[in-house]
Amino acid sequence: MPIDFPILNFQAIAPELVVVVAAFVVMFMELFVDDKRILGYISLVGLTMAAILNFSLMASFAPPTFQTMLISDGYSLILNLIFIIAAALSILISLSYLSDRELQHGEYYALLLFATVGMMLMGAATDLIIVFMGLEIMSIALYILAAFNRQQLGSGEAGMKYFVLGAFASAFFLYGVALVYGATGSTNLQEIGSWFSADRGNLGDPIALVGLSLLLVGFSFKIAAVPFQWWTPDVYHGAPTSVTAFMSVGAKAAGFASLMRVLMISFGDAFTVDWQLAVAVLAVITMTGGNIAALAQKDVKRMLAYSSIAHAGYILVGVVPGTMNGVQGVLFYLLSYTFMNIGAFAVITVLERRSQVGSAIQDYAGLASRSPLLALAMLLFMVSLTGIPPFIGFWGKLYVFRAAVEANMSWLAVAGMINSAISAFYYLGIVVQMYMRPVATAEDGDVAPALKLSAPVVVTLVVTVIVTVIFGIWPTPLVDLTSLAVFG
Amino acid sequence: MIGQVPLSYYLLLSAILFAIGAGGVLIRRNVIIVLMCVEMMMNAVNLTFIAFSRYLDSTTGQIFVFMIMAVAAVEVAVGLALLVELNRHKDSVNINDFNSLKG
Amino acid sequence: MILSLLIIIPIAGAIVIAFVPRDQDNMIKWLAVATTALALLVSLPLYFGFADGVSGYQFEEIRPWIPALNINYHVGIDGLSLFLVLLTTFLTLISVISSWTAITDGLKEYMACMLLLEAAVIGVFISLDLFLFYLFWEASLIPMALLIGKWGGSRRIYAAVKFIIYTMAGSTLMLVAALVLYVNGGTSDLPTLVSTLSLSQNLQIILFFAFALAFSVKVPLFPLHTWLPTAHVEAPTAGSIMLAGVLLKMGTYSYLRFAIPLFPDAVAYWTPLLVTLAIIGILYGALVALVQDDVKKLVAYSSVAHMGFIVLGTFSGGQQGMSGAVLQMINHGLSTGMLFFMVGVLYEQRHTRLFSEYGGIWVKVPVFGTYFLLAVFSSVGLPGLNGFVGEFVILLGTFKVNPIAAALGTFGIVLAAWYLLTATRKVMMGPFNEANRNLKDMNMREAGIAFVLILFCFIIGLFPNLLFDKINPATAELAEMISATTLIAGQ
Amino acid sequence: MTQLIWLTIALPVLGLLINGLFGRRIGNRTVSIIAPLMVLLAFLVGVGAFFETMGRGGEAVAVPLWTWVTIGDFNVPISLLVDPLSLTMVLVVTGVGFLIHVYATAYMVHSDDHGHDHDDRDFSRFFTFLNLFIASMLVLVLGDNYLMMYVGWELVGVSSYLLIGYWFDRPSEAQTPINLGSNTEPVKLQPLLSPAASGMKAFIVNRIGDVGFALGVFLLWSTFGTLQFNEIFPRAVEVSEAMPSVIPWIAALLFVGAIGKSAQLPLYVWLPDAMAGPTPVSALIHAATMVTAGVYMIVRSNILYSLAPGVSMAVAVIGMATAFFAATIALVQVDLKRVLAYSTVSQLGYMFAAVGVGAYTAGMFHLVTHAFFKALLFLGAGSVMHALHDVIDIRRMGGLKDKMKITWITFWIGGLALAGFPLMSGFFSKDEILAHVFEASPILWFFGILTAGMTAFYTFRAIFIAFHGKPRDHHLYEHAHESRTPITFALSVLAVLAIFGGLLGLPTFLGLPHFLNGWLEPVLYELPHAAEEHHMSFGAEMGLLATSAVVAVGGIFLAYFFYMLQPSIPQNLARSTRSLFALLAHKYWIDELYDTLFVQPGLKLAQAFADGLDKVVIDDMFVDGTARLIGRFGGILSKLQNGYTGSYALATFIGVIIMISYFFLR
Repeated sequence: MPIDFPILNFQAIAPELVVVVAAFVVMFMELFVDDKRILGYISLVGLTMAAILNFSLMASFAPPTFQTMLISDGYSLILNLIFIIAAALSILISLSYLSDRELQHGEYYALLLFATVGMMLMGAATDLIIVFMGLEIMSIALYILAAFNRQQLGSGEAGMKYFVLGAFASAFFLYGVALVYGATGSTNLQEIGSWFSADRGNLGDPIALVGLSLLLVGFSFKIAAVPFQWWTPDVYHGAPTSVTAFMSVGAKAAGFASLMRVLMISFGDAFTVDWQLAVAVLAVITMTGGNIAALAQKDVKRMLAYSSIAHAGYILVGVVPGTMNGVQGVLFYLLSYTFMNIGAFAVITVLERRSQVGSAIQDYAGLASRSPLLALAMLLFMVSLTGIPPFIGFWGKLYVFRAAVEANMSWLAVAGMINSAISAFYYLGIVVQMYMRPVATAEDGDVAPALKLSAPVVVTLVVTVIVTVIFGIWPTPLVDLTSLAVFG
Repeated sequence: MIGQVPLSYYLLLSAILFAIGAGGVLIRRNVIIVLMCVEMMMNAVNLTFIAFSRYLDSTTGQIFVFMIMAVAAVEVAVGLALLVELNRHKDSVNINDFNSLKG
Repeated sequence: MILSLLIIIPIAGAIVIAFVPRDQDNMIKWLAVATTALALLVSLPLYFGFADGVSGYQFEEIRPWIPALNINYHVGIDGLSLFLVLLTTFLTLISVISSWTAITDGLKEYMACMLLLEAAVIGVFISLDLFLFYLFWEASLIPMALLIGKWGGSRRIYAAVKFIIYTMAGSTLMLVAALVLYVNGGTSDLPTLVSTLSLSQNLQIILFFAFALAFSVKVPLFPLHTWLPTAHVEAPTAGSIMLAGVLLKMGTYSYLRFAIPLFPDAVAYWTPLLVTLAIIGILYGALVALVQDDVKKLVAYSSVAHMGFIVLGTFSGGQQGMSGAVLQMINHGLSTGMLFFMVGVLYEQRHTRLFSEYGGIWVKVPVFGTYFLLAVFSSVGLPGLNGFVGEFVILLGTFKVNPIAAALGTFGIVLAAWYLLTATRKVMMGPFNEANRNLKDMNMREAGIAFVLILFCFIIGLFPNLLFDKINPATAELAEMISATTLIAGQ
Repeated sequence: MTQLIWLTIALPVLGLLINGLFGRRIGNRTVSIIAPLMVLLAFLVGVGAFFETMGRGGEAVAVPLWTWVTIGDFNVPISLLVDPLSLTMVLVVTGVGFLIHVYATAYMVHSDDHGHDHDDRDFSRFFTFLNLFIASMLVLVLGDNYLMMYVGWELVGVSSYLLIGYWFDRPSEAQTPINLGSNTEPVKLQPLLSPAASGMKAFIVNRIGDVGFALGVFLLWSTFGTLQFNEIFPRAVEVSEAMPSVIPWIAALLFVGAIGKSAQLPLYVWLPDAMAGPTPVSALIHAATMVTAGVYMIVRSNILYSLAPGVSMAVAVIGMATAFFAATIALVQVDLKRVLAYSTVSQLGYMFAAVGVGAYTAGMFHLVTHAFFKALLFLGAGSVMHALHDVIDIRRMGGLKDKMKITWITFWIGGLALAGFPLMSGFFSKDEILAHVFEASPILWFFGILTAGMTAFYTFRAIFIAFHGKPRDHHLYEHAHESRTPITFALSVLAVLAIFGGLLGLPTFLGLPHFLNGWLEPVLYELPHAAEEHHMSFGAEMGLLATSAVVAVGGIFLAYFFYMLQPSIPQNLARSTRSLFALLAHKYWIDELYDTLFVQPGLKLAQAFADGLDKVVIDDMFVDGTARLIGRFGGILSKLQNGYTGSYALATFIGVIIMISYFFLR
């Protein structure tokens, strides 16, 4: 038997490969570099290269596939972009955040890059095996990152909770994969899809249905949808803020990436109705639960954790219709959320006290007079997260709600809007602190720590603010980008 | 095909194993045992995969099992490392002793 | 291009002010004045270049905005919006000047907020695209909330948060309704939607509600009004002027611009409710105003009553009512703006707005007294001043369709006289309250502002056709739309 | 001059602008020249127009100025109408107005005990307002459409408000109880409202009437599609035939406005309190001109009222009832100005009775003569007040005739005219009214003649108490002095008018010329199929005339008897009918009644709305309540997040079960 030696289409996974290489370089260089921040910059270089490759792939016509396992179509490329941006911005925040807390270790950047690779794989996966692999690569790296601050119990606790619950959920996810595999005989998304469309009656298959439900559980866990969100507040709260920023954006985006591929390709078209209601209900309870619980928070970081749950709910609205416009909306939302949320966390890193887990809301009192520009940036992020125009967050909402309205599910949009109004309460709570209250001086003379803005954080803030504002006023480029991703 | 155990038996067994694992995660408080229970759930999944693989005459399932085993190993490694780390802060392996984050 | 400039100029001014060093108070003030004055100047050609007797939009501008979604930057004005734009540029200048000495802390942010607010409000009045409109509509919230929350009174935070949450909650449905229109019509362009879209009556009724809810909160219509007194009482003077002067008009204007032309078939369905609420607002606002012990709160409730007239006119179903409503928007902006300004003059010196702290001060401050009285007269609808024309025409138009509503509304005028003259009596008349012995009369700046405001009140009162000539074509078209549909429904 | 009639309005406006803007700078002397001068010039313009119109034979001329409001088919110009009716009013307003302006230049300057003059504070403000009133009143009478009439209607209301409240910082004053002798409890009197409160009351009560007027105007427009007099009146008959119920409605609604403005039952309550204003104001606004606007309105709309006989009858009945009712109150008032105020209400009632029975000319006639003699009386009262340092209580006067001759004589003349003493102006006009009323309804006439008697009595009661007899307050008496020339000048001129005003309408049945009949004829519309006029016989006319004369003289004599000859009688009478007396002294408790029925419940309702509905129900329960409720949910959710990984796993597991069940069971 002649051994065939086909040339695998490595081009399709070039960005992923570059990031992997970068991760290895970081690990290797760690041995020789004293100032670990250099590793961060190396990571940035790697991510930049990946981004460039990513863009060059976007320009190609036929989407290259990596066998039947991965595809680098517009969809995955734009998600790659999201992951790369999220990783890059998080690294920028991390540089000073870690130094301040004496956590500057090379593994950090390597793990972050590996997590990024995992996310990228999830976005590009066309086979459940790759989905699972990506998921685990991402998750395991994140478990460790969450627990990265060894000086704090909270960080370790976050890592542990994330790990235990994550593994638990992974098991369900796997079981779901197994059942779907058993029912359809394949783990390839396309094949699963064609198996279903071959005979409509197949969908009644309880094994497949239960499999689907467990897949949903797995993704819901990753995107932090109620009632699988329990880990979220604690983990986001306890993890180092730079990691939280990355997780809240990247892991969520990765979860959505796979979720949508699975739902649209394997269970798409006529079968949409079978999961539509479930996802719709998930969407509503997720946004409502997240928002309402956020109202009660006294800690900004934790509040943003709940807020990220709520945002998962909004994004799910875009998933529900199962249409291309919905996908486009989700992509746009994820992209916009990346900037505004990481921006917000960047502000948190500046105000966070070293000895403390999280960031008390009182510390924000009078920020407008202490640091007008920082306060302004936070104001913009909060307003944008609320969904008030003319900021980028508004367009994300508009986009996903449009998809719901198109699918004759206006009630979803209504629920989303009502939730936006509720969310205004706590987002503005921060604005109120910053702009309307004087600098707090507690009775014990505990004065707010001096503000230290390092250059990378400033860069992060500038980038995120500019994107939030400019693309809020003129969202056209992003709209074009996302429609390119979906419609080619 | 006489002599072949029907698929449903495997599925039932793996379901029971999975349920036992899940129940363990829910009931037990010792982090190590919880970890073991998660492993058990994964192995139940493995069993399902292999059974399906056999009956569908497809190798994909078996490949998947290898992946799962690798991941499970990694998870155990990470999990134990985390536990050790936590033990530095608090002399306990009871999962409910770690509840400083809440609300 | 003029219309876009009106949005750009204030924003540019705000940005420039942001770069001025914090301690350069005078420079900031003058920059703000220069910006608002420039905006006013630029807006003047709108009036003089506006073609009378022509329906349709003028000074239109269409630019691609988000081509992929077929959303365009489409602005333009007609008789409905022309004067509101002018009112905005005018009142912002007044507000900026009126804050000359009142604001010392955070002047930079204050002026920037003021300018951004101006831009947003003008945007609302000129937008001819649903999403563009919504963008400005919501964008106006933040600067206003900051104005209240940072430079307001003791319960300013409560007031600011209430203001913003209430308004947002009100407009939740509006965006969804806009999306429904957009999805059904394939475009968000208002004129296109109005001319091409034909929705079932049931859908129109639902969508009308969604829009009207947002507008009614803004107006505010009873019983959605409770944010207003709180906001007014806490807001700084200029904030109140802007809030009452132009922000409330966003609601009433939008009825005319969006709700009625988009859903003409639904108007007849909702009119009874809206008219009833307007009447309740007129009477209830007046009664509640009557027993307030805080001058500003009184004026705030008077706004509820006055805005009721505007809603009444809007839904009177005839052209007289609608034209009157448009005029009354301007009138209310001028007269209530002036009242708030007058109250602010007192507050700046005495730091209290309680009636019990004043009394008989006309002796001490004759100039102030005269202007205060004129403002009150303008507000109670005294002939010769602006308020009369608006109210009279509204009630006249209403009477033709709904005599009972007109009668009740007319009775509201009695109550208006009651509470405003009570206020006048408590503040200016009666034995002199010694607490005011150091009270100074208005200075040149303040008297100048008051003079200009009252001058416009007189001009409108005596020559309302200067406005009506431009307003009428637009309202005629609207009236035709409604009557056309009622005709069909009647057959 | 006819085309320049707008000057009559523009001149006072110019005056008010000059005095209002620069009054403090140009000094009081200049102010006191400008203000009367403007009115005088306006009067001269009016006189010019009068002669021109006479020359034209009373033909109406419209003087359009500019288009005011145009909206669709609603079109109202600012346009003035020069016709006999409006000119009559213009002449009265500017003529009497000028005299009162002159009077006020002296009246508003106070002399202290040392003979130093003290200008009243804000001297210029007073004249600004007074000029404003003249201009407003002229808008009312000159407008050629109902909207302008309504504009004037409101503007005179506001001028009145401003002038009543001119001394805005004066407090409310207690009144000395009326002593009914040693062993009877004195009748306590309500305190007088402060000027500020009085002004407000006047304005608000007027506005209540204005609601009716406004609705009438709306109905007019809805019916006729126009508000122009010259377009409505010619079509009135035709419209009345097409829609019989509309015209009565219009007439009734407009009359509600008249009730408010002209102080008729039940809205007369503001007028007595309006006496808190300076006396020239009372004379000009609350006696001579503004309060007669309702009469003018009805005469102007005569065709509408002629087409609504039921409403007209109601007008007559309300008028006569008011006349009678107010006269009874006037019988016991102790405040000189209030006596005159109730008498004004009463006389206005006569006018309405007249126009109600279709005697439009008679109504106008009485309007004119009343303007003369009532202005005279008020100015006389003002002169007395001035002399007595603002004391107005007749119980503290007495014997003033020696101190102030001119005032005394002119007051007598005014009193005689008011009482309807034969050959005085009031005699002719009142008699003409009573004759017409008798024709329509003898019952009404009976009340009319009764009122005439009371009028004569209370007028002379005041005169005898104030000017005759012995001084009651010696300190006041000592310092009393005759007023200065501007005051006496105005009094004298008005006295002449009060005597000879009757010449405008001498009894026709005696073959004497009735100027007004001919003069006003062009503005009065004849009904096409009116029943032919049946004139009363000469004897009946003569009888009525004689009755009037007798009653007037009798009333005067009774007053003389009571207060000059037997001063104990009135007190004994009051004591024996104490409850009736108290009822009258308290003005039938009407103010209290309105307060209990309308004002207090209104305020209570408002308070309940403000504190209960608004604060508690709407704001706290619904608005903030919703926020609190959501916040409470947040707390609950937040508690569920208890930090135990085991709980989280369990909750996740439950989620899984639900998820599976949903997919399995669907």
